[in-house]
Amino acid sequence: MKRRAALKALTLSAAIAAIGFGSTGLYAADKVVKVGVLHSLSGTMAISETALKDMALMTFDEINKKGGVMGYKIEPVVVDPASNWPLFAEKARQLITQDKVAVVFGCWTSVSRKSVLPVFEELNGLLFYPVQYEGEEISKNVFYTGAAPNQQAIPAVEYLMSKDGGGAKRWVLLGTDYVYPRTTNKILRAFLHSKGVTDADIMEEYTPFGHADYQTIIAKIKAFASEGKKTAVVSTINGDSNVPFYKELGNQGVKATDVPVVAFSVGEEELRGVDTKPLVGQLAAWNYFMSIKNSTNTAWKKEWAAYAKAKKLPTADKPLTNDPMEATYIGIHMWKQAVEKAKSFDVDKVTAAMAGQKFKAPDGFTIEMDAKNHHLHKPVFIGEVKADGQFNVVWKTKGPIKAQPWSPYIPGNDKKKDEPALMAEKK
Amino acid sequence: MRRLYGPAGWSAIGAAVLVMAILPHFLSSYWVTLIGKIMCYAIVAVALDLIWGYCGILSLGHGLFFALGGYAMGMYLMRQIGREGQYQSDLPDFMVFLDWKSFPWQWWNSDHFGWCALLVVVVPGLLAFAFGYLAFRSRVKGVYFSIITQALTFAAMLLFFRNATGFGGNNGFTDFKRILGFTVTSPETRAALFMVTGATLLGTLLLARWIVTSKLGRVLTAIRDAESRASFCGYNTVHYKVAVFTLSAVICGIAGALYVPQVGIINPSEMSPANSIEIAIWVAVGGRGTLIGPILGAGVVNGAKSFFTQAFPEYWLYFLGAIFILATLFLPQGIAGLAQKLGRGRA
Amino acid sequence: MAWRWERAAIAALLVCVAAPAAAIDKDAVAKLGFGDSDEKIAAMGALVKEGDPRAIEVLKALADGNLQTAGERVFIQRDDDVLDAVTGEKVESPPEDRDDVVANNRIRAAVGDALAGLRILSPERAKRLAAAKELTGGADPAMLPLLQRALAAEKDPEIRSLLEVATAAMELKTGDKAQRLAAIRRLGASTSPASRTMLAAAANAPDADPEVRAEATKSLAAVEGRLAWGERLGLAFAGVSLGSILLLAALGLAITYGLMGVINMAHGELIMIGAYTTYVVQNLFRAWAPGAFDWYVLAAVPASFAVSAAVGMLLERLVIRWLYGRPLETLLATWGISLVLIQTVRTIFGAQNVQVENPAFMSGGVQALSNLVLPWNRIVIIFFAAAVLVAMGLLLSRTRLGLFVRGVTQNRAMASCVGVPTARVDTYAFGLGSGIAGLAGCALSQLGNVGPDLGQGYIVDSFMVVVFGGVGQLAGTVYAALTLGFANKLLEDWSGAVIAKIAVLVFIIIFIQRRPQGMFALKGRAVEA
Amino acid sequence: MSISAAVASESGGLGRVASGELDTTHGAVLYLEDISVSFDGFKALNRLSLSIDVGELRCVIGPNGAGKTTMMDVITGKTRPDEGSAFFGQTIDLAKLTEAEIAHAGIGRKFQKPTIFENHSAFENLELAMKADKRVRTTLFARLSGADRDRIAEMLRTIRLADAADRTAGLLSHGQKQWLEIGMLLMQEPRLLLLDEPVAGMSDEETERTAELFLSLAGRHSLVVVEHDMAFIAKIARKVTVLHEGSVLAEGPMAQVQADPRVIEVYLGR
Repeated sequence: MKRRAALKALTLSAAIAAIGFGSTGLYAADKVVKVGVLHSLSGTMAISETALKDMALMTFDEINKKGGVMGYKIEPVVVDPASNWPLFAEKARQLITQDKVAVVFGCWTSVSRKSVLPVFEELNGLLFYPVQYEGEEISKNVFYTGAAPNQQAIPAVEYLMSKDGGGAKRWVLLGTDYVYPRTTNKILRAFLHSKGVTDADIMEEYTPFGHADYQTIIAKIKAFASEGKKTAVVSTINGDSNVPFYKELGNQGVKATDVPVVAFSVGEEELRGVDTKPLVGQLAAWNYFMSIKNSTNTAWKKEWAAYAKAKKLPTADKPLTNDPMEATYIGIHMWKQAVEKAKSFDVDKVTAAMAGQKFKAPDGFTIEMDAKNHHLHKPVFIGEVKADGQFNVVWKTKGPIKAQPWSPYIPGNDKKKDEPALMAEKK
Repeated sequence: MRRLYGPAGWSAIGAAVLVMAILPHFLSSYWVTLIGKIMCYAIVAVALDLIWGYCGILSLGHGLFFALGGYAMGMYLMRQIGREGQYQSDLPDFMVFLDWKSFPWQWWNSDHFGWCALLVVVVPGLLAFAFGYLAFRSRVKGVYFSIITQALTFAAMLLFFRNATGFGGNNGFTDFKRILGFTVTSPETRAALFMVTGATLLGTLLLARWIVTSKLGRVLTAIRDAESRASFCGYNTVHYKVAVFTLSAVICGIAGALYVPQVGIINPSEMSPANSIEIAIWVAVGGRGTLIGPILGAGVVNGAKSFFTQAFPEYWLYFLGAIFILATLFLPQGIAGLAQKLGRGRA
Repeated sequence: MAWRWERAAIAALLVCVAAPAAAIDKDAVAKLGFGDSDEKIAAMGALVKEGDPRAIEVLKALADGNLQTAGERVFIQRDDDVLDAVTGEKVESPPEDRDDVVANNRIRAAVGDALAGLRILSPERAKRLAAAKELTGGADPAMLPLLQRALAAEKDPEIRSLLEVATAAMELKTGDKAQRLAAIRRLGASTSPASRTMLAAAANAPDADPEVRAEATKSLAAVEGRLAWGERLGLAFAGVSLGSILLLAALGLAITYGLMGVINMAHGELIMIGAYTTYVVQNLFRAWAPGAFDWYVLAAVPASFAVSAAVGMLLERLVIRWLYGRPLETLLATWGISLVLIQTVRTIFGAQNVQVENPAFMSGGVQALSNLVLPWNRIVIIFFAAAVLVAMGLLLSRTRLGLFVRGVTQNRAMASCVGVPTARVDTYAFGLGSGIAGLAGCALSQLGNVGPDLGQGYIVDSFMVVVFGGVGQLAGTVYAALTLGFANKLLEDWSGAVIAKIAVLVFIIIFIQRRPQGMFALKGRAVEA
Repeated sequence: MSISAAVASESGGLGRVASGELDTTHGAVLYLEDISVSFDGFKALNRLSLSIDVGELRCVIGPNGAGKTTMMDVITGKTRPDEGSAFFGQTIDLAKLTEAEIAHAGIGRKFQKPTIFENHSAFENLELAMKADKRVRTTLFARLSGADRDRIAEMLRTIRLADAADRTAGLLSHGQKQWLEIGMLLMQEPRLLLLDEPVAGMSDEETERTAELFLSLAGRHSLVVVEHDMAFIAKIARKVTVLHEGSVLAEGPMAQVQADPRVIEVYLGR
């Protein structure tokens, strides 16, 4: 029954489009498929999410230029959930039930994802979530194109323990006080224990949202670092607080060679607001860096710069790409491939077709959607900040590694199945 | 002298009841949840109007009472998930991540609907009573009161952000499955919640109407207009203010409790000062000191928000901002007061 | 390995005398270019051994990420031209596909040490000092003999003390028991956090013999005693700094709200506008006067004042003007205004943060104590806040405008009777408050991120400060800002940032219950309201 | 709701004071003894002592800043004295009561600037002022009895607002507002009325009537009238108290006080 609904929706939207876009002769039958973009364009998260919205639109243009999806022209439906979590749920419902979109690309914070998740499961919608997160979740209605902890946090810590990383023995786990940092740090603590680090050598510190004064914290870190062993800081500070944190770090003369700081939510975009000269050598772990050298990435960056200029985006003078943008780009393309494989926009068919999709990504690898767990196999890069705000890749995995949404470092996860619990079969 | 409502009023209410009963069966789940949500907001707006419009106390902390009610209900809904969470544990998932082995004290008895329903009323009530009593006794008035209520809700928000507080940190509660054994997502449950909300809204309206038309209502207005005269007349203004403030908070709590199962999430952002200010704005736009006004206000502002965020995602804030500015400038009496407003000059 | 460094040093000495510009070890350079970290570090040693000044150049190039490879060859990028790393000659038409040689922290640290090793004997004091500082971080024990020689040769007391720590550190690692005890005592006399690190290590080393450990523990206590002071002072400074920021953020509000009674919810956005103005001014300087870039701040101060003031006056004329005497409605209107302002900025500058760079004289910090660095930008802002405060005080107490403002705010009707142009005074007063908010924005841009939501983070705090200090009491605002700054920092040190913030808010709430008129309540004859 | 119940029980205090009979066995309704109040150094009241007899009509005069209003604030509990004691009758220590309780005990006050409930009709103003159990819950359920309506109607006639009963008080003339306020005081059936410049802004004719009203009230109530309008004082005055710099300068019949050189000095000396 769902399927018929979907198809009806399709013909309907196609009809509407036929009226709307009668003139564009590009598409034989002017067939149109609506897709939703659910990113905050206002409120606190706009800082990060606006770029993803633009990237999604760029990718749609690109696909449409190449003849669309199965000959259907993509018609984006952009809404602004305004960093307001209940509004996310409302908008998701609207996209699926009112606009009848075939798929939704969106969300950044875990709470926004958790807020829309029940909606997608109830209405059997399809969501592509492009941001690294704490794991501990697999939904049959969601594809996670960002990193799970084992594709970001753990390798970063391993690197810092290695000789090249400086052989850190003491650890400061610093984060904004909410779920992603707490969970990540919990996983890391378990991991560190497994490597024989004692609790005495781990300091965990949290700051409130939008914290802007890091004097005390950095003083604490300096004191902690001067107590015997090589110390490294693992930062899960939330986007907005990073600028004051790094400015303070630089001005207090904490050098990466003494106390390296590795961050999981600081990329090119976040550093846009910072003078990076004092931060040279500080690290970040991602599955993509703008500075990666390969033809795909070069082409992609060119495309983005051109798009930004064409659309007169405010950031056009300094167009940046980053990991979540890449994840968005990959997600959209994989969806396209899956649709074409399934020869249908039907959610269940597309979901099935997603398994094992491959795509040559800007990170230089041909990455693959896991056959079961809805997460991508991604390569991991460790980058060191350069004076120009870009990253030097100082370490990378040999190839893509499989995501472990259920971290083995959380008790009880060993029992969990590495695929969606098909609980949404109620109706 | 003053009846609760004239025949016209009553028939309107009757009509409303009818619509409430029929509507949900014809609307898509989107509209049902959206309207349900807005009705919850409308209840809050009426509650705020009761103290602001009639007693001249502007609370910028009503989002807190709303959220507290929501959390109380949320606890129950979390318990109703049972073992269907990601971890098939009796504990809610977030407790499992933090590997807590048992429920913290706040969760005592939270698997009983009755208990949570009690909390919905008592927690906001007690907080409002204690806070109000202290504040009014020491004659904290006007803007001062507004600002410390803002501080209160802000502090509460930070507190609830902490995972250690035991309410799921900034993710709050979500992914509810059942309420009183019924599936939250089933159309029937939705319809039921919708009707209950509608009924509560009407109930609130009538209660408020009854209060403001009673002598109590006149005393409240008297306190608003000339507090010291009122106390020289022998009215203990502190008690009056505390009573109405508490009542208003309780109503907010109930609204919150109805809100959570319909939107499917409760988290600390409901306590952010911005949300509480918005509540005040619904009332102002709709018309202070009228009871229908705030309902209109909540409807118009949220309706506009839902529409604009869809139609003009890039520019909707301009529209919303403009509405607020123009409403305060040209409709001091709000939409409801528009009629009388005509012809009167600026203050 | 030890001999390597000695030779290096001697060679380096020779170099300083007469530098024959010659090609350097080809394979070493190749290793630098293509080897893994271990090979690179080995190669470094080899190059240093040759002691050629060009070795220094190559190493610096490596550390700064200017070393590049193409095919088999290694190049140095210097500004626009490309040199051959081996010969040092300029390369005409270098290959386009040059890859940067990646230097990670470990390499950078090693290069730092190596260069320091070469420079420690340099005739220039500055270079030696820098090198000595570098080395106290705990360098390769192999350098010990070199350092001892340097120490013997060194006259300058400051450098000597640094070197003593450095040598002591190494002896602690390598020397025999007697040396180690001596080393420990010397470290005990120093004040550097580095020596604390090493003593701690020694004190907790399981294998070391009890005597050494006892000694280490003793010295450690001594050092920590001295360091504790640095930490206390640091805390105090942090308090003052936060206080000064709160003060700046709240001063403008103290006028618009405190004196004029406008609940200005757009105050935060006026701050934000000030910050963006600073950003624009910065960009203008970068574009038109890159030479004078460091001084853009001086231009930004008046600019941000002017812009925010202008916006403020505009708002006053268009909106707030009509709402006097209806404070709670100004709240709603200004809230609407703030939404519009935020979105406007978002549309113009984008939702992302923009980069405001500290000018050279405001970046970095001053080493007040061995373990206490006071960042320049914070120091500057403290003085800036004081200056703004004084200026505002004078403006209000000495000038005609100030007189009018006070007159109007005390008794509007009477003021207008005696011929004060109240309407214009309102506009100016509001402009003044907004302008000061702009200044705050200019200051904040030097500390944190500049984005559309900048103001939202400060609005609540600002109101807390004004109310806590007592509305209409400028002095109160000052005391409130400092008190809250200190309270926040003390609590934060003791209970963590989140609890600290909550505690401060609760404290304010309770305080207002006790003294509804704020810290500086003026008791007055009860007047009928 | 448990809460409003709590409030109600809280407010039990009011009822008690209200019901307590005023003990005026020694003939005096109000004693002020050595009252001092100072605001940031400035002594508004300086060891002020004063006593008002039952049924007396006392006029209090004095230059601005003499402490007249502050005295009233002290009596009505708006300001707490730094030193000294204020007793209502023999037993009720005003320093211990809230404004509302004092009002219940039987002291009514009229402010310099007429303060009435602008958005209520004249009728409602009186209704609100009328002596009754003024606790929250009882107020919620309160209904006007026939008798109450008659009393209000009568009062409206007394203060000559019968035809303006349903007019919004805010729209009344200044004089009418003054009268309405006086009416509200009387509805409280106070033992003692404090009247701060009652005839300010009244037409001569209204002033005339006010004088008559006060004279008629004296005896049933005790009145303390603060006024600048000497003509008015002369009309009604029996005993006059002159305040100066926070304490009593002179006291006695009008003629005597007017003759008093110190008083003349105070009024004309500067």
